[in-house]
Amino acid sequence: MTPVLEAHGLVKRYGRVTAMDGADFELSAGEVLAVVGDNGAGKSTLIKALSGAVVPDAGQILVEGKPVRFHGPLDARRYGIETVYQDLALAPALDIATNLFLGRERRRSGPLGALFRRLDAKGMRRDARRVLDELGIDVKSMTQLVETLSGGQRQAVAVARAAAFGSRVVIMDEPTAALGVQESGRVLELIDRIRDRGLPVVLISHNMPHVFEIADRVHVHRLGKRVAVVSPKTHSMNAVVGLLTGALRMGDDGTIEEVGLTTGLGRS
Amino acid sequence: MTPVLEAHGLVKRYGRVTAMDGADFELSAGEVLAVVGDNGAGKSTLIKALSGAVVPDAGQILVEGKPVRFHGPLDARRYGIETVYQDLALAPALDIATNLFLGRERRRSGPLGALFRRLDAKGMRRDARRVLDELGIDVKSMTQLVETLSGGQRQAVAVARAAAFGSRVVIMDEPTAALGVQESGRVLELIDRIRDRGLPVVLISHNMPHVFEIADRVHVHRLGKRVAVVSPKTHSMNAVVGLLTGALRMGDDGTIEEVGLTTGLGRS
Amino acid sequence: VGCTSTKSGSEESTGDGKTKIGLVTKTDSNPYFVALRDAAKAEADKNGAELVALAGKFDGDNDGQVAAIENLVQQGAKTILVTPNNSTGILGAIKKARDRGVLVIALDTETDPQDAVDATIATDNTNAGRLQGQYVKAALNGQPARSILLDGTPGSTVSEQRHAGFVEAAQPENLGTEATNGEQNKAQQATENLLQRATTVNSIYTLNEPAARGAYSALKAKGLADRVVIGSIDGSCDGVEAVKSGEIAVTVMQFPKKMAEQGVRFAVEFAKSGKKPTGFVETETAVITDKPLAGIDSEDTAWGLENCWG
Amino acid sequence: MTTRVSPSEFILRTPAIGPAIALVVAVVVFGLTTDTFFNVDNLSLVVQQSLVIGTLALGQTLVILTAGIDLANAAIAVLSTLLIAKLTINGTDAPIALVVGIVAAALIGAVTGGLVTGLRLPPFIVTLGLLTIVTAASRLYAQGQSFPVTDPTLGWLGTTQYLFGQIEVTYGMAVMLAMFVGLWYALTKTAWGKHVYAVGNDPEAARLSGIHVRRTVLSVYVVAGLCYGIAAWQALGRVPNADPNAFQLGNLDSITAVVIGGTSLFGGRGSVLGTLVGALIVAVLRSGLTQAGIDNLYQDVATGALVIAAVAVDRFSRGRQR
Amino acid sequence: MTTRVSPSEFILRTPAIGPAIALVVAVVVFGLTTDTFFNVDNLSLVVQQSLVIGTLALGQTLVILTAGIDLANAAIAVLSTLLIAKLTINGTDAPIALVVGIVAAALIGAVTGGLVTGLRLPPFIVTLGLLTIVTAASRLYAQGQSFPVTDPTLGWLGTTQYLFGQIEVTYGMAVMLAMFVGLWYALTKTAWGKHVYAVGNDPEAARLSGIHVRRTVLSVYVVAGLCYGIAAWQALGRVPNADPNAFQLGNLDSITAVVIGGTSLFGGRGSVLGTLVGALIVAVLRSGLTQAGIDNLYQDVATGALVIAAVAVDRFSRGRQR
Ligand SMILES: Nc1ncnc2c1ncn2[C@@H]1O[C@H](COP(=O)(O)OP(=O)(O)OP(=O)(O)O)[C@@H](O)[C@H]1O
Ligand SMILES: Nc1ncnc2c1ncn2[C@@H]1O[C@H](COP(=O)(O)OP(=O)(O)OP(=O)(O)O)[C@@H](O)[C@H]1O
Ligand SMILES: OC[C@H]1O[C@](O)(CO)[C@@H](O)[C@@H]1O
Ligand SMILES: [Mg+2]
Ligand SMILES: [Mg+2]
Repeated sequence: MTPVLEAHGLVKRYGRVTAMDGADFELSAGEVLAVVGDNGAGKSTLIKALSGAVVPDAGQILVEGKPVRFHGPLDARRYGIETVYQDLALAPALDIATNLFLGRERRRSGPLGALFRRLDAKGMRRDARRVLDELGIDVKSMTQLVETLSGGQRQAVAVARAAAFGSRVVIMDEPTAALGVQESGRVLELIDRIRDRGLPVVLISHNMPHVFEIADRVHVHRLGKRVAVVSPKTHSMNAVVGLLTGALRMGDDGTIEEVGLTTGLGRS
Repeated sequence: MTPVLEAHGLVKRYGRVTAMDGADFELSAGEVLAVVGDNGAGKSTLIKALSGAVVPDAGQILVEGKPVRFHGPLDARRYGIETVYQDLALAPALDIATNLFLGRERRRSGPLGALFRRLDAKGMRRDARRVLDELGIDVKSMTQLVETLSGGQRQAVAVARAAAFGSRVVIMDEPTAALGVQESGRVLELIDRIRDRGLPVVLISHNMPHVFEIADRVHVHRLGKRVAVVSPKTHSMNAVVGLLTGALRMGDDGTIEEVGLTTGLGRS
Repeated sequence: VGCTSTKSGSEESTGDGKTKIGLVTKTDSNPYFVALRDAAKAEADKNGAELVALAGKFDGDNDGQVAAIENLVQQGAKTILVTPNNSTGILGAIKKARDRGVLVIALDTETDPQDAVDATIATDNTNAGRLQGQYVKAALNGQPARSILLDGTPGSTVSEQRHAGFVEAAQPENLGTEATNGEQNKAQQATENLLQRATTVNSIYTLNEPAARGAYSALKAKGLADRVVIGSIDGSCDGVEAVKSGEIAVTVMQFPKKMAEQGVRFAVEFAKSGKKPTGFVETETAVITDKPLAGIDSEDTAWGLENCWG
Repeated sequence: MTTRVSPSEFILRTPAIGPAIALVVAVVVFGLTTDTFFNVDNLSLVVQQSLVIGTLALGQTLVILTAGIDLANAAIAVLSTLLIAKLTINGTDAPIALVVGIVAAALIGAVTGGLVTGLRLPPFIVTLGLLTIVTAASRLYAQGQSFPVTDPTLGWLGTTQYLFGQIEVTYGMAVMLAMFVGLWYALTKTAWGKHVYAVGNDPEAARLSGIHVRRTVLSVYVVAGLCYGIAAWQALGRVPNADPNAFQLGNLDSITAVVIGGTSLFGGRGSVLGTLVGALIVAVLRSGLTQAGIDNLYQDVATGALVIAAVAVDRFSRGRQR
Repeated sequence: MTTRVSPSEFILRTPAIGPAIALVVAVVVFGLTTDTFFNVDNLSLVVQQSLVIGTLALGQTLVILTAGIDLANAAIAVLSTLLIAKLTINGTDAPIALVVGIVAAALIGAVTGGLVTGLRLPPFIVTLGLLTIVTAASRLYAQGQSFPVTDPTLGWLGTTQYLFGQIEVTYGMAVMLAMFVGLWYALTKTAWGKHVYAVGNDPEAARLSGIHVRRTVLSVYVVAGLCYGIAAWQALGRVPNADPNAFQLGNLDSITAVVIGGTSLFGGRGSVLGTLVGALIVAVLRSGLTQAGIDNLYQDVATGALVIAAVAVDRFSRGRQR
């Protein structure tokens, strides 16, 4: 089966810093793929490339096997790729409901909507309330400005938005970083439900227990590229941590070896 | 022994939202006090009040038993209270070294410094490098602008700053939220070292394993106030989670009871 | 005041051998200076010379005029025609230009002292003010003049001379003087204001027609237009129309085209023979009104419309 | 779920409340200290005096909401008056000339927007450059003349009517009101409006949310250009004479109205209602000080101080919330 | 650890590189297309012509770095020239009059800063109000006069010297250079400078970092006021006449120099070097176009277009990095 979303050899340089250094990526239908890696490994840059927010200097992106070029987030979104960015991408001076539906507002039915393009403000507020309740986030009013929300509340708004609108792929960059125990649990449940709807999910997270609880496969990123893909069923947390720190290495045959041991042997 | 930092009955209202609703707080010398609570419980607001970033509408703050009034972060800092804010409080267009020493720049020795107030840029860069290395954060150059850093790198800068300068109390609002496994570990070690130096640390975190690993006492916050203080030695994670979600309640005698059970009985 | 040229500058000319003449007006928003510029252009074309027209950004922009003169000298203008904003402000730049052998002629406005430039071609501005004053006084039928006086920019000789001429001839009771920079908007505001106090006003002196237009708007808004005699100076076609329709009672026509043409001719002559003109060349004036009064030579607006300058 | 809003929150969330308080204070003070200010026709005059700057300021509000600024707006309106007047004088039907003038203004708006979005240039520089260019173009076009306008269509907005035989209103006021309602609706009730605010508040977040940032900004400059064209029409209604030298301070005046109205120069926060109030405040100050018999230069001093005071009132009325 | 910087990063991190390229392009083009532009004394003149606006723009840069704006700067300088001239005419020693004038400018700066920080008012409104007030004060003070200045101390900055018998320099250039070096040092080598940038970049982060935000902003307005006072001195060196009408567009002109120089109107990013270059670019355009024999109004059109182009060059030279 062709992957839903794949990438080969992505490169992105910022002056002297190389954020992506020939990164590969593959997401299969219906799976939850975790992307893990150290701080600064280039995870966010990778998913920004996949969601059109960053244009890579080199490399190729394919959607269901077909090469695509994303010039902006809108291009990716047209393919049904929906993203929660690590820095959330919310407009602080606008309210929760407006942010949730930003760029995708719903109009009233009837002539008011068709002719006068009037928004269905009430309906959008109602639905915003519903998705936030689902995440167990307690906010007084959907007209509260995002800049007045707590860190976790803000993150919940971003997560709710992606969950509500993704139609082919949902990408989440550390969606639970600011969330409480319960709220994190709800997000994991939500990811589960999205998978049940048949949509694949990309989850970037530093939280290994979460990753191992939910992921079908784990993509390990290090120094700007993918160094391994493992299954949580067959590999331990320690192995994954070893891979992402560089203490372990995955050979071409899929076996994992300690880095110190391979010196001199891995040649030829 | 009088607490190093304490507060009674703090209240802060934003329009209809009551972010603190009579919150109490007590930090003893040399301890690591974890503050836990749901998203929106008012943890950040509490520590903003303790660090002078927010002026409470009512209530009292005491430093080593003496009532104080903080009109701004500088007032708190004069008492040696140093804070990592949840939204980091970094100037994105300035570089790492500048941010680390912002408001506390070091001058050159000799007449260049005394007379011409010339900064010791090299020295500050060197020290910045040192503290970041201690946290295991890999950044190319101390002159990289903060806005070009990854989420975790940014957080590390903020943590490093507080750790380097706190002289009486160090407060950290979710310092590991964006950090990787190893880097989080380093921050916990750092907290340990600060405690070893005799400084008390306030740690806000949603990560229960972290909390239970490091905290001497756990302050549980709920709906704008402190509902319990427990010891990780005597109470389980589940008990703490129960308290912060409201499923459990702590009686005046320190016993924990299920909320459903007490109805009708708790009277008199 | 012949000053032999020492440094280069006047020796140069443009690539195609045309003499370069610079013109620096006060602004290029006042129609008067537009007419002056157009006439100079036409005359330069006729004589195979090249004219570069520059201006300040607003009336009173000494800094802009100084830079304009400097830049013209640099590019090798042999003659600079200038309508100086202010007699003291730009004399340094004029002197520097002359030191480098450039012929500098003042148009429209005298410098103070007059010999700061080689020659001056202008209306006798004191007399123009006097003519305005005489007419206004006569038009008031023996009532003493109670006037508002709308001046130009502070420190400019036109403004001072016209004002002095008017005061001498009309002997007005001064109900208030304001600097208008010769601009309609400022004049309107100034008049609106002065009218707050000057309730007995029966006449308004204006140094030029833009100021007169502003004064009229203010009077009209207060319903005083019929009661007050406005005098002015310039003789633009719009101004003559305003006289015809009774908005202003009289205007003293100037002849900017003649100033420009004469200036360009001097420049061309200088380029050919090196001969510098000197002294004051007066261009004439004409009193334009449709209500001629005894003892005052005047022309009617029909004549005015034939002879107006734009 | 219903959303009830407390009074203090209402103040915080309604950017026009502060300026409105300042306006009421100014009106009351002048009403009490002068005999004439409260005359019905004086009040009407004040409104008429605010029409041109107010209309320019409506366009300016849109631009500022996107974190831009338009220094060329008044110059564009002036060029538009010249076009309209000269075309009419040369025999074009007045309504057609009017449409040409207004469309021309919108086109210049499109050019501005194109430069800002296409080349990603700071709006300040683009519109400053255009200010110089458009002003020069007007002067070249006018050749030192100004053009009286006599056609009734062109002066129509200045036509006075009496409501209840008492209250002097002009069609210009009605047009202004209609524009205000239209823009208020577009900004608060349509997706376009939300996008305008989002783009001004955080352009990167807007981009990541899938908003066509450039298209939105471009559309804002075009709509603003339309406003300037209509301001030209208003100007002909006030003063039936197209003059290349008119409204030289119109750009700053319109920005003043916007800022007094509580809209942030950093974009993303503000309202057209505030702008309307801001334009009225300036007109009230001028008129009130005149009624009080204060001289021009002292009026300037007082206006300067009162403009600052008006904004201070605004800050104070919401400052408590911090 | 040493920090080596690649060329592309250098461009990205040095806000003055883009404008410098634009300046060089402009100079070369005018040098090649006209015979006279490259004359040593013409180049010197261009610098002299940029002194007043350049000095105003240095102060303006500080203000804009804090995310403020100063619309009153030229008006303050003008008032300062009047003070100096009138005091001298009334018998005060010229050096004392000079000091009084400069200190007065700094005091007005302090008032501006006080209003901005004390009442938390937007700088645009405060300085717009002050523009009106200070201009009116100048006119009241001048009573319709302008004041010629003859004292050599007052005109000293305009005095010409020849270096190597060839290159025409004035003391004004030296003063400008000294101011530039001083401000560059203060902004980049001292804590105060870091605070200025931080306050403009993110005032809340600066506050939480323990910077005295208000004190920093206040100090900026005072230093800016000093600059305006020195600009007044420069102005007397250029035009020995104190005139209440002078420099009416000096505020916009100085902002233009700052923005062309690559400093962001949103604060926190920019440099005084850029501003210097920006001021030169404008003077070069004016002079070069004159050398090319272009008339005023067409010059306006060209200047407008070239200002936009200069900034476009800047954007382009760094745009690649995105
Ligand atoms: N605009 C930029 N300019 C310069 N360097 C950049 C820029 N954006 C990212 N980088 C650098 O690229 C590297 C990868 O950043 P990225 O944000 O992708 O890391 P990450 O894996 O998401 O880290 P984290 O877990 O901390 O979020 C980092 O070293 C970062 O400093
Ligand atoms: N400026 C403000 N205006 C209005 N409401 C606010 C403001 N600041 C905070 N709040 C509200 O106060 C409540 C407490 O916020 P706070 O940031 O203290 O929560 P928190 O416990 O830190 O949550 P989190 O774990 O998500 O960071 C939230 O409901 C938030 O929406
Ligand atoms: O502002 C004064 C100027 O105005 C004019 O009268 C033209 O309108 C000129 O003769 C004079 O120099
Ligand atoms: Mg990341
Ligand atoms: Mg928080």
